[in-house]
Amino acid sequence: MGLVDKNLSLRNRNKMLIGVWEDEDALLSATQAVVDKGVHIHDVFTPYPVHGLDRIIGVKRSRLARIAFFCGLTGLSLMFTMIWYMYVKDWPVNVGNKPVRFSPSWIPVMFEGTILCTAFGMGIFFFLRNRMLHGIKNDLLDERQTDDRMIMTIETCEGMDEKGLIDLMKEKGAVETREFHQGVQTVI
Amino acid sequence: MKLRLRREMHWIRIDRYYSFVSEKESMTRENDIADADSTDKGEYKHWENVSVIHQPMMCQHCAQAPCETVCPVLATSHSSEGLNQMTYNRCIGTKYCGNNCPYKVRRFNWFRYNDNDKFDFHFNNPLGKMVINPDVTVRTRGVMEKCSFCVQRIQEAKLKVKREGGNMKNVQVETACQRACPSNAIVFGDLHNPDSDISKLHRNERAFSVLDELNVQSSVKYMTKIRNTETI
Amino acid sequence: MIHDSLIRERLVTGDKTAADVTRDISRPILNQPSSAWKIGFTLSLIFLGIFGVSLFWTVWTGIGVWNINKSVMWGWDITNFVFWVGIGHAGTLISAVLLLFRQKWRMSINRSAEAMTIFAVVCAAMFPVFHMGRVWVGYWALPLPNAFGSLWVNFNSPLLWDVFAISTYFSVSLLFWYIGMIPDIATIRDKVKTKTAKFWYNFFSMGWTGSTRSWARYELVSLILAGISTPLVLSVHTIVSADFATSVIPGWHTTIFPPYFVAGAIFSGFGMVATLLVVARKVMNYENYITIGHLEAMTKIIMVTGTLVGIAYLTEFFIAWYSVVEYEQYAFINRATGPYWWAYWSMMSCNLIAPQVFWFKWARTTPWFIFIMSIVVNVGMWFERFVIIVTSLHRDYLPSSWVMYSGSLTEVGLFLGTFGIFFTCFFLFAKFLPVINMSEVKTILRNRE
Amino acid sequence: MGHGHHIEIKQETFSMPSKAKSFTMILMILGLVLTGIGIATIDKTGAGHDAHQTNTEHSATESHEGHEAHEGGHEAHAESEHESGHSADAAHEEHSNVDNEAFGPRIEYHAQEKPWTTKIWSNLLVAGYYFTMISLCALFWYAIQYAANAGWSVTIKRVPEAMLTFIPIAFVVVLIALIFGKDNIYHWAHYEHMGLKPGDTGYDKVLDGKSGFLNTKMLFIFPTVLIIWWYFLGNKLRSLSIQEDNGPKGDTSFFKKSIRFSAAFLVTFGFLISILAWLFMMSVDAHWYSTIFGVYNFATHWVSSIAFIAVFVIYLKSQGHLGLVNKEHQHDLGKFMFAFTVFWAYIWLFQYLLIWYAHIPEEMMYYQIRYENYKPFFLGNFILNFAVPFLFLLMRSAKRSNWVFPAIASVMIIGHYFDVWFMVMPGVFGPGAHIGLLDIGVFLFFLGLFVYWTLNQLQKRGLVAMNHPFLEESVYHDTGV
Repeated sequence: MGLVDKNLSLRNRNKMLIGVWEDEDALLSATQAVVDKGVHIHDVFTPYPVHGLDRIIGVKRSRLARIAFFCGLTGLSLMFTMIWYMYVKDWPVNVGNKPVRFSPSWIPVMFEGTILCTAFGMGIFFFLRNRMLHGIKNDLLDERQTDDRMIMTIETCEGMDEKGLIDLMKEKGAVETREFHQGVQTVI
Repeated sequence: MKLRLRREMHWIRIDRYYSFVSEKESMTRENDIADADSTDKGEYKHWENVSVIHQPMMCQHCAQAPCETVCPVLATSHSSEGLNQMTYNRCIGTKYCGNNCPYKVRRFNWFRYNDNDKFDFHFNNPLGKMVINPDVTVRTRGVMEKCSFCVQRIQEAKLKVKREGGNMKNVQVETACQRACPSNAIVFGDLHNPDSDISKLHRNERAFSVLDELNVQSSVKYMTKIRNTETI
Repeated sequence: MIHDSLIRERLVTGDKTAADVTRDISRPILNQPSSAWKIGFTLSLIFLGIFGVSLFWTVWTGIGVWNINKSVMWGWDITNFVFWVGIGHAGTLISAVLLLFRQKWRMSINRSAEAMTIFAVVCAAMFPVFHMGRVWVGYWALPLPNAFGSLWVNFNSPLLWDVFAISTYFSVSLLFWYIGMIPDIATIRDKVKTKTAKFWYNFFSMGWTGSTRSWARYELVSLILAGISTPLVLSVHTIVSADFATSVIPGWHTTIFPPYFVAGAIFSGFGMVATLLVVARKVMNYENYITIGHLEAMTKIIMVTGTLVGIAYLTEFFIAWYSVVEYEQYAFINRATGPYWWAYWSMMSCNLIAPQVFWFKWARTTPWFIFIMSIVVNVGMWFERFVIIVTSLHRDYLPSSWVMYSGSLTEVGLFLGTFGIFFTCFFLFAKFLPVINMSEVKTILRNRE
Repeated sequence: MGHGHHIEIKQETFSMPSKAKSFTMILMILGLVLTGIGIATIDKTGAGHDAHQTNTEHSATESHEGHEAHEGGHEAHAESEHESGHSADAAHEEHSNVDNEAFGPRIEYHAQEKPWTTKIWSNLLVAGYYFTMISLCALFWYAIQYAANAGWSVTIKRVPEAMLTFIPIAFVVVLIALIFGKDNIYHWAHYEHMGLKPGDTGYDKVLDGKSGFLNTKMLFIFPTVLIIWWYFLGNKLRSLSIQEDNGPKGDTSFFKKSIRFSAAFLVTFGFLISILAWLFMMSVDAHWYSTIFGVYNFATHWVSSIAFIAVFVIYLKSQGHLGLVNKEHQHDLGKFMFAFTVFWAYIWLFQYLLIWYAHIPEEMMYYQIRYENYKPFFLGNFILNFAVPFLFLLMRSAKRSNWVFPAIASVMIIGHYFDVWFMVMPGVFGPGAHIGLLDIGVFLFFLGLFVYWTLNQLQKRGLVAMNHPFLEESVYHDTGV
């Protein structure tokens, strides 16, 4: 898998079916119903995090935690090496007879460096994975998807019962259903 | 003006400690003297037999100097000769060392004294500047300074030995305060040499360090004063 | 499905829908600034001017224009530094610790508290920088190769730890604040009309669409950032306390300083959050979002941390007596009864005694009273730092160096001026960015089924 | 988890399986046997100990100068040797005996004869103090959940409720240890009997100055009053809890009362808990002081108390009880443990760092003796109580595991017991103390007793707090990760 999450791009995709909801519980039961039919949900766009949604549509657990751990480890060793080089190797200076070797007074600086690397390392990967890079234009399906509307997208494929899915969405409380093809949306 | 703000600029100050016979057992508390003063109604009976001890206080060149550890830029450090040295051109003036000195002997250059009309000690004209000791750096504004044990004289002696040969053991370096003291109360020398005068004096039973209980291991020792009196 | 207990108070009142939240919170951004905002902003600019003048005078003439002297070499400068750093702790604490403990009441206040953190850290950083005698070479405190050969920095120095701690804290808080704000910036992006505004909000939203995948990562990253910010918050004030606690000066060298400073920082930080929010909720009509319940929760934390700080004061005092070291004993007796007794007792009454009124429900739920108390807390915490720094230095080991100290006009000006920095930033923030975390507040709207 | 589907809430009762009974019995018997062997093998002449002590204190004081500083000096010197023949510590040599005078009296006074039974009493003190604080911290945990309006923990609240009943038993053990052993454990208590006045030989200004606090009356009366008061509040909370269970459904009056009693407990606990640490632990090294010591003690016991709660919860779960508790609760307990492990390490590190840094003799002495003579202990303490739990609990899977998590918790329980042991023994015995069969036996015995007692208490009421207003919240608790 590449560094950037390609699922997030809406370019070069088949026709998409779009359902719009305004109620969180209705959306949850709708996604569950669609998944139960064995249809893969491409994504759901929501104005706020809806708990449980990621599990229903089968988003894998993010590995950012592990990345953060390794960034932290890198930070720790970098800081240790830096202090060791500057303070022991390159130019040891006798201050107040403090030992010129690892001592408790190294710990604060090492700690801060660890935190800094963890935070920014993870932050960078977060932006990369989320396709949040400048110059990349992400498609907005609805101006209100950052306000109060929740949008489910299903990428169509051969032999998909599109009509049945649209009906299911409507039945499960979708306020609107649309079709999205080559950058054009049509209400159906 | 500067004195009122308590900004004396000297590397060595003379602390005076008074002791006198009192009805009270000790006069160590802050208001004891004032109290005694107010109770004896101008008769000054408390002030008979006041004796004074002078204690010249300058940088003690501690082996475990609390000032050195706290400087972020290593502007004050320990020399291999045991001197607590101050690097003026590295100092950024956090004043942390001054705070952390238990003897309060570090002094700060609050202004650019050497070029300032308000501090008219003739340092701001070419003639006056000729009086300044050429062996000592003129400190700029915003740096810390303190007694250096006349490091310029030590260096001079070392260079002389290097140039002319001989042994440092036989060279007597005199600090400025030592030279100025008419009663030879100040002795300076090499502690590393067990036969030097200073080493002998350090081993003397009268020798003590100030604030010994802090374990800063100062290089300066004082001799207890001996008086020929009946009561202490 | 929300299973909150029925006896819990509503966190957002007024039956708001998600659309209401967007409308209410983006109103100040989409509309012209109110007259209250204009007046406040002008006042802040005046204070900013005071800061500029005082700073120029200090740097131009030398820090001799301050009244610090041969024994009290730190005065208002470091007092103000610790004061502002302390205030800068509540924000990250509210977002981080309360996120970890899943205290949902943090959601309405964390954004402004984090903003406050960042501005307060900026104010704080002014002092250790400009208290340097030669500020133009201040960059020597960074581990850079330099003109003297590669003479590096002193990793033993608590001031150097500060350099690392404050910069890390500032940048990580900024990252935390920014990542948390991205979805809201995207909301604003989709609401603004003008082209310039659209461009900038689009730029900073980084193309956020609200995909479930993004949200999953967003939540995980928030949690991890909260997890690492918590020890970071602790470490920052711990290191600030180490500036004092590592020394040998009686009254400074006390092992309880790290946790006690952290408790004090939370205390003063919540004091400042309360000051700001009591006013902001009124002026910006956010009473439905920042409810009395929120204020009550904050006052409880103020009371608890104030008491913790008080316990530390008493512990220090007791152990000073217990140590039977005359310097220690003298330092503490001198604090309480010496020439600076007024500072000590201001500190005691503002920090330990005053917050105890929050045992009463009335005190916890009356906004104007909370406002007054929050000011009292801020004053008390300033005095705490003044007491620690000045009274410890003015009489330490050798009586020949005992001095008195009082701040000069320039020092007062610098202190007042930092309020200019702080409020200028805060007013700009309130105008251009959503003061309440919209996306999070939307998750707790329907807490009644 | 827990989304969308309904969970049935019903009462459960626990009865101790015979396996648990025999396990705790075996622990206790093994403990007693080891203690017996330990006692039998102690050198009862006592002479050996004394010689040790005297030497120790001498060496400890003499090396106040700072062994580390010298070391540092040497290294710095080694690095800069080419520069000059002089060394940075040339000056030190002059000072090698500086402090002997200042600390003279202490040395003489430490040479007191210590009978061989001291070992038993000091071990009882360690065990009694540890378990008193563990049960007190369980009460603290219980109270703080009320004070913070926490919902998630309701399903496991019966566990700390059972643990806190051990307070009086453990405290009686402390009292026994003090009654029989105080003169030999605490040198100030021994000094108190000597009744020395200023000017007498052996007069110790420091101990005399502390006698307003360090005296026998204080040692017994103050802690006893505190424990009675706290146990009263704990009992009150327990009875409110059972009343709530039996009371009418939806009645929140017991809940509200519990908040008030919790607040009363927390305030008094916060203000006064350090006094126990000062009187029982810090005064072992009577000349030494550290303001953070109370916090340090609290951190130690608080984290081990959480570890105990975790172990009990997972045990009950493994026996098919606590059906309402799921991985989410366990995960949160793990996070608590992780957080307070870091907190403990933070306090531990900074007490050491600040004393190491300032290098003042009267503070150094505590670490001097512990660092020089007990290096494996000193580092082991940090590894066992910080490094191991930190690395494991960082992982999500470890916090949710059914065996890694309780294993780590057990490591911490043992580690922190010996943390307390380490506060006491070097102070009492100088460098001569070591972990023998006696020390292990006493620990095992009280561990068995504590576990037995808690499980027994758990049988006495239902495991689910049926009427608690936050029960539903807790049942559907979701950590979100």
